[in-house]
Amino acid sequence: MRYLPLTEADRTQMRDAIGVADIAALYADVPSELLLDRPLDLPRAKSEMEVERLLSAMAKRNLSAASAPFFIGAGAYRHHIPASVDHLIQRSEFLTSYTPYQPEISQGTLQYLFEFQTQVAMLNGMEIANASMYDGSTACAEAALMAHRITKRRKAILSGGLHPHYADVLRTISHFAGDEIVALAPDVRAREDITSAIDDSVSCVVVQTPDVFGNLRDLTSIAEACHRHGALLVAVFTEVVSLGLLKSPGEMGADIVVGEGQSLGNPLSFGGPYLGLLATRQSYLRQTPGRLIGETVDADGRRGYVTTLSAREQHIRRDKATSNICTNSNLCALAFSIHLSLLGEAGLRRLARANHASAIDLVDRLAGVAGVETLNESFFNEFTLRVPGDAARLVEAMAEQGVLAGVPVSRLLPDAGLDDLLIVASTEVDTAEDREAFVAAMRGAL
Amino acid sequence: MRYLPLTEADRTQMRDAIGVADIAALYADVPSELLLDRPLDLPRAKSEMEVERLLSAMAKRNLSAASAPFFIGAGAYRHHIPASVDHLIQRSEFLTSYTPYQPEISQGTLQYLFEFQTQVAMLNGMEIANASMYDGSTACAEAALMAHRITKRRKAILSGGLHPHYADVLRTISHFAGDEIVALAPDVRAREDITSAIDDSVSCVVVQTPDVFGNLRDLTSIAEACHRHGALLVAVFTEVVSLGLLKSPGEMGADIVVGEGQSLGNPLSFGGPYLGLLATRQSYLRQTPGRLIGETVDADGRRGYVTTLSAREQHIRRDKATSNICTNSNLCALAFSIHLSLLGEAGLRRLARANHASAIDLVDRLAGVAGVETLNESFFNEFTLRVPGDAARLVEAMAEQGVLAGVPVSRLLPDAGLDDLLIVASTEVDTAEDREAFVAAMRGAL
Amino acid sequence: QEEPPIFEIGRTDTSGVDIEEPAHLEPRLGALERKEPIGLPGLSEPEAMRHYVRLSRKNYSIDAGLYPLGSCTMKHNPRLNEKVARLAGFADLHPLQPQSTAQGALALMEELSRWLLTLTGMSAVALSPKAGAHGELCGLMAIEAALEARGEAATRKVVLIPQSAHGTNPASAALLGFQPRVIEAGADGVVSEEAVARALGPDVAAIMLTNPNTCGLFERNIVAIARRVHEAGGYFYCDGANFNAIAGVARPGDLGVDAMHLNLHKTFSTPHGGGGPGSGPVVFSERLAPFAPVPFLLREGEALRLVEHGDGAQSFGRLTAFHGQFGTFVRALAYILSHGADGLAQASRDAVLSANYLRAALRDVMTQPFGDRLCMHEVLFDDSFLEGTGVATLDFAKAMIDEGYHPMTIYFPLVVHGAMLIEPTESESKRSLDLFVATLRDLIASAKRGETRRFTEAPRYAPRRRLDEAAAARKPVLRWSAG
Amino acid sequence: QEEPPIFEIGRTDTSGVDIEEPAHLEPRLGALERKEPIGLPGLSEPEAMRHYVRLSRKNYSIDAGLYPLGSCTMKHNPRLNEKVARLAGFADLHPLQPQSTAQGALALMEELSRWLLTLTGMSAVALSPKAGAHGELCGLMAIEAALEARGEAATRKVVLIPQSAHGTNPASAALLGFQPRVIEAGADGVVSEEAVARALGPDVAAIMLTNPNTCGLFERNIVAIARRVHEAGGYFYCDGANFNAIAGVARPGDLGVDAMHLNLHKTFSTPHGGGGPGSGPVVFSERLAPFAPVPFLLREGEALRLVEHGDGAQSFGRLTAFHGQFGTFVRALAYILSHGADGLAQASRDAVLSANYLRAALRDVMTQPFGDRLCMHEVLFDDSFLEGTGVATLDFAKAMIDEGYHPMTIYFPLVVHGAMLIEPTESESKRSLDLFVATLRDLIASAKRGETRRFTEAPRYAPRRRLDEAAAARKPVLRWSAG
Repeated sequence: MRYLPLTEADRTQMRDAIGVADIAALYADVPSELLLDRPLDLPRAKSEMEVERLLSAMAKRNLSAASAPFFIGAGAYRHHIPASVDHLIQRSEFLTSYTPYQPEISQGTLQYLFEFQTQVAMLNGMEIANASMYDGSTACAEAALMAHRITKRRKAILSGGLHPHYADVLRTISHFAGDEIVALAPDVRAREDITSAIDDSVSCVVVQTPDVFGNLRDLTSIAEACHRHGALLVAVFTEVVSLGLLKSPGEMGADIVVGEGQSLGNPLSFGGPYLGLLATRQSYLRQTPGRLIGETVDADGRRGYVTTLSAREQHIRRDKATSNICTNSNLCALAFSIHLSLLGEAGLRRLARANHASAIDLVDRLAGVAGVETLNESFFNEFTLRVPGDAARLVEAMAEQGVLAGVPVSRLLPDAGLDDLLIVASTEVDTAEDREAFVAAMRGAL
Repeated sequence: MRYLPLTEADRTQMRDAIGVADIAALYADVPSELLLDRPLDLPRAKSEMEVERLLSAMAKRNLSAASAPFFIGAGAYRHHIPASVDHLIQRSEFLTSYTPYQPEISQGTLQYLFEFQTQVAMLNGMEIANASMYDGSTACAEAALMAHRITKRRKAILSGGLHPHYADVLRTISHFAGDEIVALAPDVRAREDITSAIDDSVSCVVVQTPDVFGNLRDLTSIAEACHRHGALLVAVFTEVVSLGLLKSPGEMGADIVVGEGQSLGNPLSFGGPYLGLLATRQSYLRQTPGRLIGETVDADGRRGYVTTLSAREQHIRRDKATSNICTNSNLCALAFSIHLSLLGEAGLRRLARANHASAIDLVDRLAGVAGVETLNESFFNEFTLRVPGDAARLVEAMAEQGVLAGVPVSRLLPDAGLDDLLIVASTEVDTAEDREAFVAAMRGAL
Repeated sequence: QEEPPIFEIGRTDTSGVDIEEPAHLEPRLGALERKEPIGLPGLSEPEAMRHYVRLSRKNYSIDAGLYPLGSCTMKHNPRLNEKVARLAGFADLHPLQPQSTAQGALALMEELSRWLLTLTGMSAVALSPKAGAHGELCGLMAIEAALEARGEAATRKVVLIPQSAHGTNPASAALLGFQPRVIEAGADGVVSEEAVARALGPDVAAIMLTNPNTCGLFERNIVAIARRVHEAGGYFYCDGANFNAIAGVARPGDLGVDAMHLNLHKTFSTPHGGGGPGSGPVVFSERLAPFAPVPFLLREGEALRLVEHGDGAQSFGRLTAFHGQFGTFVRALAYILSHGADGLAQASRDAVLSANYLRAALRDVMTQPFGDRLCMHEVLFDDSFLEGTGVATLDFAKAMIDEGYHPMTIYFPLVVHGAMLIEPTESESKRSLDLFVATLRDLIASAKRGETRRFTEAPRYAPRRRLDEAAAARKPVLRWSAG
Repeated sequence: QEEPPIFEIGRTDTSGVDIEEPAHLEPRLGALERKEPIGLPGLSEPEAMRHYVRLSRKNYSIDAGLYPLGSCTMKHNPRLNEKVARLAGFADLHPLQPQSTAQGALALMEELSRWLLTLTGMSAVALSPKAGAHGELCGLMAIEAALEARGEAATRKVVLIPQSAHGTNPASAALLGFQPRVIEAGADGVVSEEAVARALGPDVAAIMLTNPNTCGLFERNIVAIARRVHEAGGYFYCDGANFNAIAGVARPGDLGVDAMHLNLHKTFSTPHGGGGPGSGPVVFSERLAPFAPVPFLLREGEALRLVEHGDGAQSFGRLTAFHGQFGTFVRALAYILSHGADGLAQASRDAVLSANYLRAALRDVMTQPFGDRLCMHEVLFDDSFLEGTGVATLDFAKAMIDEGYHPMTIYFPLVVHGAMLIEPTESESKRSLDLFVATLRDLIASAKRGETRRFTEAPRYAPRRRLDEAAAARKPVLRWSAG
């Protein structure tokens, strides 16, 4: 087997050195009735060529974004990733290293994470950020738990514009942790009155912008209401590119910002791996979950980086830890950070404008389609359509014409009675022809 | 422009430091009438996304081996390349380094070339090898020139089994260098009498095995005849994988062995870049063209490698050089060497057997196709069919059915009257279904 | 050469990405357009390439050397995995596109599930957990959901955890409101049936065990312990971090396990990426299967369907957006198919063989806390052999860096003084193991000779010497700032 | 850590490639089956990965640092080029498959040709030459073919070559039976019209000039020289190695050039790969166009046809199997399209600007052989400034290694004593250039202070110290052997 360097001769020599007659002797501690005495009902080893053939055949059974006009978002976005990003993250020294437990020989990882933390904090207008979480949804859950620790309260209010998956994840963890959730009704047009729900028992309010329906939300008044009641505002985003064009959550008064970072540097990959971003105020440092990288000096006085404040973390603090997270999303964070370094502020702004322009163009083209209504007053690169009939069926029909048209709201909220709503995203990757194909396919399918 | 780091502010500062007012001043030595005063009729800069889109569109207009049952050889062969090979050759330190002029910081390149030389020498049963040429055809021409220098004669005899491109290349260089070529007639069944053409005026005899028609040739008696007349035997191969199963040229008495190394580690890539292999006897060292890497020690006595005997080379010896080659095929040689290291002797033998088995299977399946005759008595992974009618038209017809069937001899030898011959290769990459598809398509097209 | 942070190289008006910008744009952003500068530096592409290549060269990696981190399983990461994960049909696939257009991806998840279930002998799998610790949450949630169904969720709030457990175990339990109760291992390094029996009671929800345990030993009383836990109405959660010792050799399902996470980035080498992404699918026994989270796969004739909502069933809910670390599933399946069942078993055996070979080669110069006995895929030493040398475990580890090695895991498990946990994995050749042994023996001899500074001043040949971690924690600097 | 050769790591029975072997095989090999062992070592995949990763780390590269090799143009190598060259439609395409199934590839070659011809202002292009030196052969063959057509091939056997030329120039000429005749440059570093006029005669076939020349100067008499050569019945071959200074700014065709090779791996960054593969397409003036080698492209309506045989025309024949370095064409075109005509001109200007910036920043401490005058994209210094320091040019270069830099080109061109030829290219940021200047100034100050050992003992911090090249040449060891 090509991955196993030991030869039979090696194995014999090694057994002799150990002083055992056969490999079974090494498993002497395993009760013999537990040792498999027959081959499992599974195939035997395959050549690389054969494995590649099998997996390629599976890949070909999917309609990939690369082969169809593509307009799906709702929490994961297709963007162009510079070739250098993928090249760099495949450097052996990044790809095949472990968590940076030995800082002297992990400065590469530690420095890029320090840079990542700074970028994330800057983007969000916050003081600090951690070194990544699993994804936006789990970061969002961690933010609520963090708010609970800070406020010593246990009740979170969820905006009706929060991505339903994020709300579900919060619901799950709160249920088992014994925390309270107040989830407002789905709020398609960003008209909910969230401030009146806030009182002194509330730990945090969780609001997404752009929300799941694509509406932009001004968080300022919500932040004020939170702070009046001693609650925290948790701001959420799923499209990090929007921060190139939108007021930062920090500017609007958020206390904790969490979001999905996939849009920069990371492919769609059918849902993962992605990376969660979490930024907050310096004063909440010690309640922040996840890994933190800090600057320091080495014995020669040279600047260097280390994992710091690990007294918060599970491997030291065990059942008193701020979270149980250990492995996070480093390599995704690296991809994010490289992509953002390449963009820089000027490039990010241009990218955001290109996205916004794409979406505007599509909205304008759709204005000519009878029976279809765009619900949004404001949006970034995503918006919600009301269509005649069932949006899920429409999407299937358009897929048959080779257009991947968006996410029916019923896919996220099956019981909300919003079956005629379709969430549509348009990014810099679409061409005008793609958008025209969308319109044509929709006309054809209606 | 994303590849250019200088900003306008930088440029201004730099001009100031130089003391010129504008960039035109830096081109003061260029006669002003030669400076382009208008934009060329060419497009402006494009984003990475746009370039990728354009080139992908071009790529999609080709019927790639990945998307069709594939049986083309005749000097370039499709084999499975382990993913690790391509990963490794893209390491920045291999991909983006220059010719190893500074050995202290080029040991990576120098050591792999030293290993490559050894592998090539071993494979061919020869004493030494150089660090690669452009490809098999140019290596073949260099071998003839080398033989001329060694024998101080200027006449080469070319077997009728030599790849016609190789013969053409030799013909071109010989014409301009004033050397003589005696090219035997195309020898489809390996029945030519080459020994009787050898006399004391002959510098070398150039024989390919497996020959271009796929026949295997025993070189032993030709070598003896050469040596009787003070001539050298230049052995040629285009399919290096065959050496895993066949007697080495060295064993059969060759004096210089040249061949194409593409089959190991290098994709088809529509004809290049490939790599030429050249191995010979230690005694011909100083007449060997191209770069040679030698082992030595550094100032601390540690083993190390350097470019050596460069007194033969053009940058020192100028018009007295053994060749004019400078840039060669290092990265292709690296791919070759990694692939061969991964295979090892055991793997290479298995690979060769798998190729041979594929070809046998196809020959046997074709036995059932009326009107089609396999001409070879022996073969490795390639053979020649006599088909009813025009082979080129047959190939086009089979391509329309999505099968890439082989090379019509008329493509290589348009005037030889061999229009009913088709050269077919089958490697480890073909499946039994592919071979069945070949047979079916041929039946359909006949 | 030093490599400064991007903030000292880049400029806000430089960019390494060319984007055709829209000619004119009338924003539809309400009043929410950003007016303030962000401050993000940009690098041209050559500057970025050089920055990250240089940073990378300050890292150790499995590609460049042995990575003997016990409990972390740093094995060879095949590049085939990276290649197939990048196929457009996988990488360029949206989690919410119509399932009819993603049947290949669902088939891949089904095939991976089949392997994981067969290898573990379990009944159901949740693919969505994002890492081992996330899998622990998943498993404990299923346990709590099962207790709820039995009406015992309020009374069973204790989880038994051995002292030697990974920190994630108590952290996960505490996060869900369980009280961890420590159980001690015996002098032989494993947990006895009696110790478990003593700790069991009507308040116990579950036991969390790692097997093989973090001392490198197989918990040989496992079957009896599982029986006791089950009899007492509890569940058995197995931390799968050490599955690399027994994959294809023994099945956790046969041991009585009710839930176990598998670290695809360890056992199935997907790879670790400097700290992630991981992937921690959880397998369940029949008893817990009904409570598994959404999404899960259903086969409906020829078609596969991913069930994304509870549909009124007993599923405990959703753990994360979308369907888990799909890119990691592709890599893991490539790894698994490449090995086959035979290769996976051989890999486990080689891992155990290699650990024992190191043990045999070092036992005369290093000390083992539980006596000289067979280990599984990792071998645990303690620091007794350094006694009187003035060299601490940490110093010894740092000295290994100067010899070109990543240190082993140190000071873990906590139950052993000056623990040194070595896991060579099946990826090392005998030649590599022999060189490693020779290096360790040389270092030990050096320590015994009193060459203390070789250790206390180490590392000297690394990109950095020892870093002041205390200062970093005292006054945390977590982001770059000018000046 | 030392990394031994594969022959000391691998074994003949180990393999890192799994191949399903045919069950039974009745060979049809005549009597030519191999019986003897070959001796080739095999490595498992993890062993191979580690071997080559470790070797790579002993190399310098443009990705990791400035590579100021004059006349070699080591610029940024975009990864986009590598990505597109690997598209299945390009990488998995056979050179002899029906042309009807490869129209995309032919279109790519046509598009590249259009760019090369427009940028150079020439009439025809031969894409097949495999490297710069191969391009020289190609160009000289076309010249000889043209002379044959004129019936003057036998009489015109001299090629004029300046002393400062690349070694490939005389070598290429000699290979084809030409006699190189040296022409001297003037005190201003360029060739004068008179010097050429003096050397011209009825025996002259051609002149080979590099422009900008290898002293970093533009041959400003070029138009007059070309006219003189043409009047004398000769042709003008231009070595295109230095096209990076003028691409998009001036066209060789306007200078009177008849043939010129372009180094795609230099000017168009495809990249150099540690010594190749290169690619050396040759552009021709109208006068030489008919003699261009096969294959060449013809457009026939919608379809493109690659003419692979002379078809009785004046083509001088075939230079190599197949159609040239196609993979390199893809990379070059990606590079060219990315820049556009505007970007290519800007790149040339930046390259010239950067070289002059270095010149300005160093002119007070280093010495220029032809006085302090503008240079093109590379700046030439001589060793006068080291006089009396005991530091030779070679020592100075080796000391740069210890500062983390690849040395510049030294001892070339041969016409300048202790030449140091620096080409920063357009890929370096001002910050990078400033650091380089600071380092050189520090070294120069050190040399003047008499810190000779810093130079003569350099490099000390490289993977190797100076290697014994004399011993290597005296008793060549060109392959590994046991013992």
